[in-house]
Amino acid sequence: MNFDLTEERQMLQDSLRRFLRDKYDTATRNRILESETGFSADIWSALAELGVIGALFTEEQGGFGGKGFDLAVVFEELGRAGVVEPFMDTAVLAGGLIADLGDGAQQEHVEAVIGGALQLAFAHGEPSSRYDLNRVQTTAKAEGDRIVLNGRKAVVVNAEAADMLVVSARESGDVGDEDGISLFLVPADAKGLSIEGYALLAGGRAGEVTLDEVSLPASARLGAAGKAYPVIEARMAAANVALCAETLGAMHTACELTREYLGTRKQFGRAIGSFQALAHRMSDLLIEMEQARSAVINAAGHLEGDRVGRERHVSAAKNLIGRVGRLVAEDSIQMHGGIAMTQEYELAHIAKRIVMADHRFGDTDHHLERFIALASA
Amino acid sequence: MNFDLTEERQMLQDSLRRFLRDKYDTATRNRILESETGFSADIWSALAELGVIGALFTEEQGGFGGKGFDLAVVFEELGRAGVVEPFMDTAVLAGGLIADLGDGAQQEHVEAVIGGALQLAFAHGEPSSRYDLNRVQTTAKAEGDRIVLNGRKAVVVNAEAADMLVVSARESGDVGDEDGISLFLVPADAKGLSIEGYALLAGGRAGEVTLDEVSLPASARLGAAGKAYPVIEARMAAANVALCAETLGAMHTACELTREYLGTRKQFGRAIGSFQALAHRMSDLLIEMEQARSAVINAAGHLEGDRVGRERHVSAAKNLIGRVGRLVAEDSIQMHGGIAMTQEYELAHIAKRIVMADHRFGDTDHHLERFIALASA
Amino acid sequence: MDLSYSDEERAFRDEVRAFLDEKLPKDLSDKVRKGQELGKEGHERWHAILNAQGWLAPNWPKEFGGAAWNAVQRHIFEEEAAAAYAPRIVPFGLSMLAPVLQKFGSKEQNDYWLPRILSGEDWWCQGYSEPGAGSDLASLKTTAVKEGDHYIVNGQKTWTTLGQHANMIFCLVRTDKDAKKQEGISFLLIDMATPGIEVRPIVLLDGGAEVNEVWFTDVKVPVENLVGEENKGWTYAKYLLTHERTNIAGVGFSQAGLTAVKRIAKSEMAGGRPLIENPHFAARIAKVEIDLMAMSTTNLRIISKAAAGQAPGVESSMLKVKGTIIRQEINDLARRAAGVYAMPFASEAVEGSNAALPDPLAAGPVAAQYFNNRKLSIFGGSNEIQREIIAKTTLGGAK
Amino acid sequence: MDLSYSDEERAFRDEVRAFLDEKLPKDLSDKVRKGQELGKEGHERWHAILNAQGWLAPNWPKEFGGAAWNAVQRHIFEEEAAAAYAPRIVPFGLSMLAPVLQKFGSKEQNDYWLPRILSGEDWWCQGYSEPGAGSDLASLKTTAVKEGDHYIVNGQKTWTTLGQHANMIFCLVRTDKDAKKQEGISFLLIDMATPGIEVRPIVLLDGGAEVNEVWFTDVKVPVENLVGEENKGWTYAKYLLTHERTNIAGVGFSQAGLTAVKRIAKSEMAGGRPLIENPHFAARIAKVEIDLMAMSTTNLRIISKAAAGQAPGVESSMLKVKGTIIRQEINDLARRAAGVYAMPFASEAVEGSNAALPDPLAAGPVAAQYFNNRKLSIFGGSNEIQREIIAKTTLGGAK
Repeated sequence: MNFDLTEERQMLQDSLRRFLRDKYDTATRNRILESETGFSADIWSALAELGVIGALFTEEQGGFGGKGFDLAVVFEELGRAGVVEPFMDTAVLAGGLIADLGDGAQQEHVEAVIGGALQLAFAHGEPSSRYDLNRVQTTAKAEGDRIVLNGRKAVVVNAEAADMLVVSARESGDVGDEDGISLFLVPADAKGLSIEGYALLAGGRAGEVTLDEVSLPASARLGAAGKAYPVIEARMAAANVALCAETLGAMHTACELTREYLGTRKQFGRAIGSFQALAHRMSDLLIEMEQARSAVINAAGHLEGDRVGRERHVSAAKNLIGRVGRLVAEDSIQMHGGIAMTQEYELAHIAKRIVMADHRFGDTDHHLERFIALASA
Repeated sequence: MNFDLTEERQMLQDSLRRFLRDKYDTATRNRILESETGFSADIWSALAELGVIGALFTEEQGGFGGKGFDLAVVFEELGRAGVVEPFMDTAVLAGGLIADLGDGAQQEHVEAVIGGALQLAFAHGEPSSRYDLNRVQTTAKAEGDRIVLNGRKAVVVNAEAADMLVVSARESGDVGDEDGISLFLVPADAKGLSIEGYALLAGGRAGEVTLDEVSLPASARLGAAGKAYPVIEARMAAANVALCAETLGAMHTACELTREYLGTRKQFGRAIGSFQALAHRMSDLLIEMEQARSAVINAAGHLEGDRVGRERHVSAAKNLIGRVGRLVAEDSIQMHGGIAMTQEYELAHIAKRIVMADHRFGDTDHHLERFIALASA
Repeated sequence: MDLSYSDEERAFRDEVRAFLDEKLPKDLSDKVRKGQELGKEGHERWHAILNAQGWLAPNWPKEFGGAAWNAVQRHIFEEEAAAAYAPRIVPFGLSMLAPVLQKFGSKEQNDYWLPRILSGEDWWCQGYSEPGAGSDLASLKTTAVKEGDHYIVNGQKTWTTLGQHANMIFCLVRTDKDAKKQEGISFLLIDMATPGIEVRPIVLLDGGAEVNEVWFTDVKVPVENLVGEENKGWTYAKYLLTHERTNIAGVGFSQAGLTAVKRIAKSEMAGGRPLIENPHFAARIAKVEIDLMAMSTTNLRIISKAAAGQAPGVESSMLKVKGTIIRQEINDLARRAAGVYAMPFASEAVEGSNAALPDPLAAGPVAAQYFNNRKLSIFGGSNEIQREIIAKTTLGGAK
Repeated sequence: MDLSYSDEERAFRDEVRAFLDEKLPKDLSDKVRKGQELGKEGHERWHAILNAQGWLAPNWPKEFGGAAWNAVQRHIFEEEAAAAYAPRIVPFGLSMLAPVLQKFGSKEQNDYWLPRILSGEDWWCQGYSEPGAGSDLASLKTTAVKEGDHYIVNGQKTWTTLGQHANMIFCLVRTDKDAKKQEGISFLLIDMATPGIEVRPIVLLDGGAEVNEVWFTDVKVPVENLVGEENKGWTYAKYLLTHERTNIAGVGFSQAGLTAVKRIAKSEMAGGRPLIENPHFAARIAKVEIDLMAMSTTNLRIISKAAAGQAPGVESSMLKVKGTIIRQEINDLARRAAGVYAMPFASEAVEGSNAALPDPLAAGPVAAQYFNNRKLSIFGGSNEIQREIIAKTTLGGAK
């Protein structure tokens, strides 16, 4: 048992933290948020060059990391700085699924992702699936040697910028079945694929993706027909480790901003941090931060383990981070007062990242239910 | 709409409060708690004479009250003083059921109850029924013109002191059916009835009641055969209004003790109430006390209304009082520190009354579920 | 004790319902239901309709043109108006400035300003907060120096809600620098068109810009615009803050909000069933509904006590704290209920329709509202300040 | 980062399990499982068994006869011991006094007292708290006046846990009345058999009497029983309070407690199903289990940092606060789970069997334990004091 980072991870953490501190301040990010694409191509290239994307893939996949603790280290730093660029979507989700399932030709896309040259999106959730991974109504039907997709995908993050989308569709079974779901690589310019894009509250962009008789060659399928579910579940576990780490990083920033503010802001002739009503709440936040860090460590450390252990720790982490995240976001805003409500103050964005993380990959309640179900399974 | 007490209720409240303040201090009660019977016959008679029991029955039943607000006024005062005498069991529950269902001869017992001359108990819950009112496994079988009871009743409060027990038993149907449950008046000395008695943590005594071939005449049945369930449910609603009011009273005392303690106890050279960490918690308790009072008023005011409205407001009150009660009990102890943990300090008993109220007539979660079920019904 | 409405109260409720049914414009209630901004015109239209009915100023005495409703009537109106998605009444002139004028202003001031508030000729905003002051309101720095028959005002106000629509602002200003903090403050009425005033919007974290900074540079204000006595402004400000704050608990808003949460949770599916049937989500709804049922009675108990001539005192702080906790909890539930569809940035919805925005649940901008309403526990005396008031009062200044 | 046990750690765990399996007396683990008091003999028997194994003093250096375990080993032992319902180790001599002696005591004191702690010859109790002091420990009033080769001690200590079994007490006493509060305090070792000492039990709200008041009237204490220097006792006391407090998070107790809650909830029926399947109760269990999983890692992270030579500092306050919150929450769940069978007064169970007490769930005195463990957040530096320490440290004394 050992809680120290390896030397490689420590170096990556240091260089990433330094880069973001120097290049990604509030004003820069607010310009990115207001831009049309919702992300900065320059930042993307620079971070790819720094090895951020490579760290998310294993050596066999062409990277130099890819374990739970690699994801955690990278995303905690991205979260601290409130980075809105779509590393989650291009690399962890869609890129990861291609790496997990792709054949030789498909694997070439992973190389492009690691190099920073390719943008991807994962189109899986649907308007009535909420957080259930198995509820796929989009259909994939064989027509001769082609496969034809029909359906709608909800809130597909990075859809507009993606060169290709990894799309889930049902080849057999009923709407709630785990069996029968396949994944397909769909080029962004495929006929019948349309995207209604919009900005997201916490930064970045997403879109409603409609698949209307999208015809693909059989070679567009990733892995075996109808067998994608367990891979999607495992990939979502990785994505949740990344998201939990990102939120941990954002919470760290929220607490640091609050701690500084309590020490410098004066009211009634004293630093407001000298008032117990605020000081003790700050103590509680710091305690819960330690808990959140432990939950992320537990989830990251079990990501390569057996399914039940992995899913239990992931759901535990997402539930705990969801609870602590709300507390940290709300209390940080409350202890700051009005200033925290303004767009130009760093905390505004950070608080949105924290709270809105609860709306991706299953919320606090969803993962509590999952944790209970896994315990009795 | 009007939130003032009627003159009669105001007078009853005043005289009851005065009596208990004068006659029921911590030392007196601790002597009662340690006595063999667990209650004081003198206090019982004196309070009966004061009209406390009569206030719990309607005029038609021989009393002068019996509405939700009458129960609330009486029990709030009993709760403030931490009274352990079994008014709930003798009067509200068993006495109330006789008044609700009894025929002419049976009604005479109500008169005796009001006069303070009769002790009763309601033997309904069973070892595996938890808080469900419909789970009755005790059986009542006709044998000629006799009825024979068999079964076990759990934690029957006031069983040992009772001259008679009101016992529920199933004449037909399955264990969870509402239909088929009857009530019987069973003399304490009935053959086959045995009681294993014990003290209760929050004062008073209870017993495990075993019914082993207890043979009764048909005239022992209260009301129609198998039709007691709706009457039990309504009676439990009244009992819950009383219990919520009692707990409100106890919470009031806990808050008053804490408020006084915060103002007088000095640490670090200051009254501890001048520390925000405690002062703001006290504020929160006072806010929640107002909410608790409102919940009791809502439940009391709907006790005579339609079933769904009555049960919704009763379950809302029991849930809210359960949540606030825990907060008040725990925070009062915490803000006092060690002194609150000692038997000889008033708060020790009061805190136990508050918390243990959650174990009678359905706890916080039970009533939350009920509230949800009633909303979707 | 009687929890049911009397015949008169029931008749009043029917009258309110009929009025809302007939007179509340559909386009306005639609906007309220969807969480969109009304714009200046929308607010003014609704105010004019209420004024025509004589219901614009429920708290004002009849002599000033008010409805002079009692506590129960006000409660009924607030509940029915919220349920019908009526716009909120912009409070600055009607329920903040007006009571101060009625209590402390001159006859001339009342005769001049009150009718203009009712008619909508003036849109007032509030100049209390300053960047350096926050919860320590009395440490304000904006100065007013008397020169002849004018005050010369210099300084900065902030968090001025809807200041962009206002033509008038009432301000706390410092008229005596040497006095102790709370003394030396005066209460001034200032025309926003006076040279030297600049209004700058503050963009909030939900993308909206409903609050502003207001800058004063050598602004000339006629001395007759002083309310009451010079250097007594703190008394008037406190009166405004603790007295006659209508609807501080926001029960009507919470009830309407909870109805919306249930509507969303009925159409959103989770695990193949409507979310509202999920026991964990149902428990969240039930808990806040139970709290709100109690809050509604707490509110009525307190305001009817106040109406009967008893001072609301510390209770209004209690209503503020618990009322905002409940409202914020309901905002949180709405956000949760919407699931992934809480993620889109709905700021455009604020100003009108946004065809590109997906909203299969018709949930509206629930996440933006959640963030925006964090202000409820900060502005108007933060919940910490309210707790301090409650503690100070009930602990009798333990030292 | 590596969350799995190494081969050595796994081997150590197996060794601990085998030891507990073989050596832990069944009558003692039964009592622990049922929440009953062990009595003096029970504690002494278990201590002797651990001592024979060389495991009684996990934290002590080898030179003093300790096991000198590292953080992971201690964690493993605590977890396994709690799971096996081993009695807790009475900490006063072993993990409170001993580290102070080892750090500040004379060689003679260490040579004399440490072996007696291990052998069980001395049962120590703690004389810190006083009736007027509470959380403000330094305001203590018990005096020790030097007369020749003795101190004369007068005053009163309270909350002296298991003082009824002790033959020795270590005390903080005031040796200089004129010095500032924290100065002028000394650390004395006192034989409980000395004339002038009186021990009176305090009956607690759960009916138990595990704590005592200790009165000192002209008690003569030899000067060689002073630890370290006169008037430096506060330094030693703080060392004791912030350093080397083993198992402050109580993770093992919580894990065993949670197992008990699940057991009760499996046998208790609600609505015709085991309570553990009720979604609301399952959610309560799951939340605390998730918190505890994180706590276990937090605990390990912090103690392994401390073991690596880094000071535990503010983190031990964090462990105390969150650890007690979790333990108390589990006590609350046990009480809830037992339903109506939490009502009987189980104090008699404390001292042994109680045939008349109904307990179809084998839940034990869950309500009494719930009340008794409210002490966890009060004693040993209340959670408010811990929060103050955390705030002071991290906010750097904001003024």
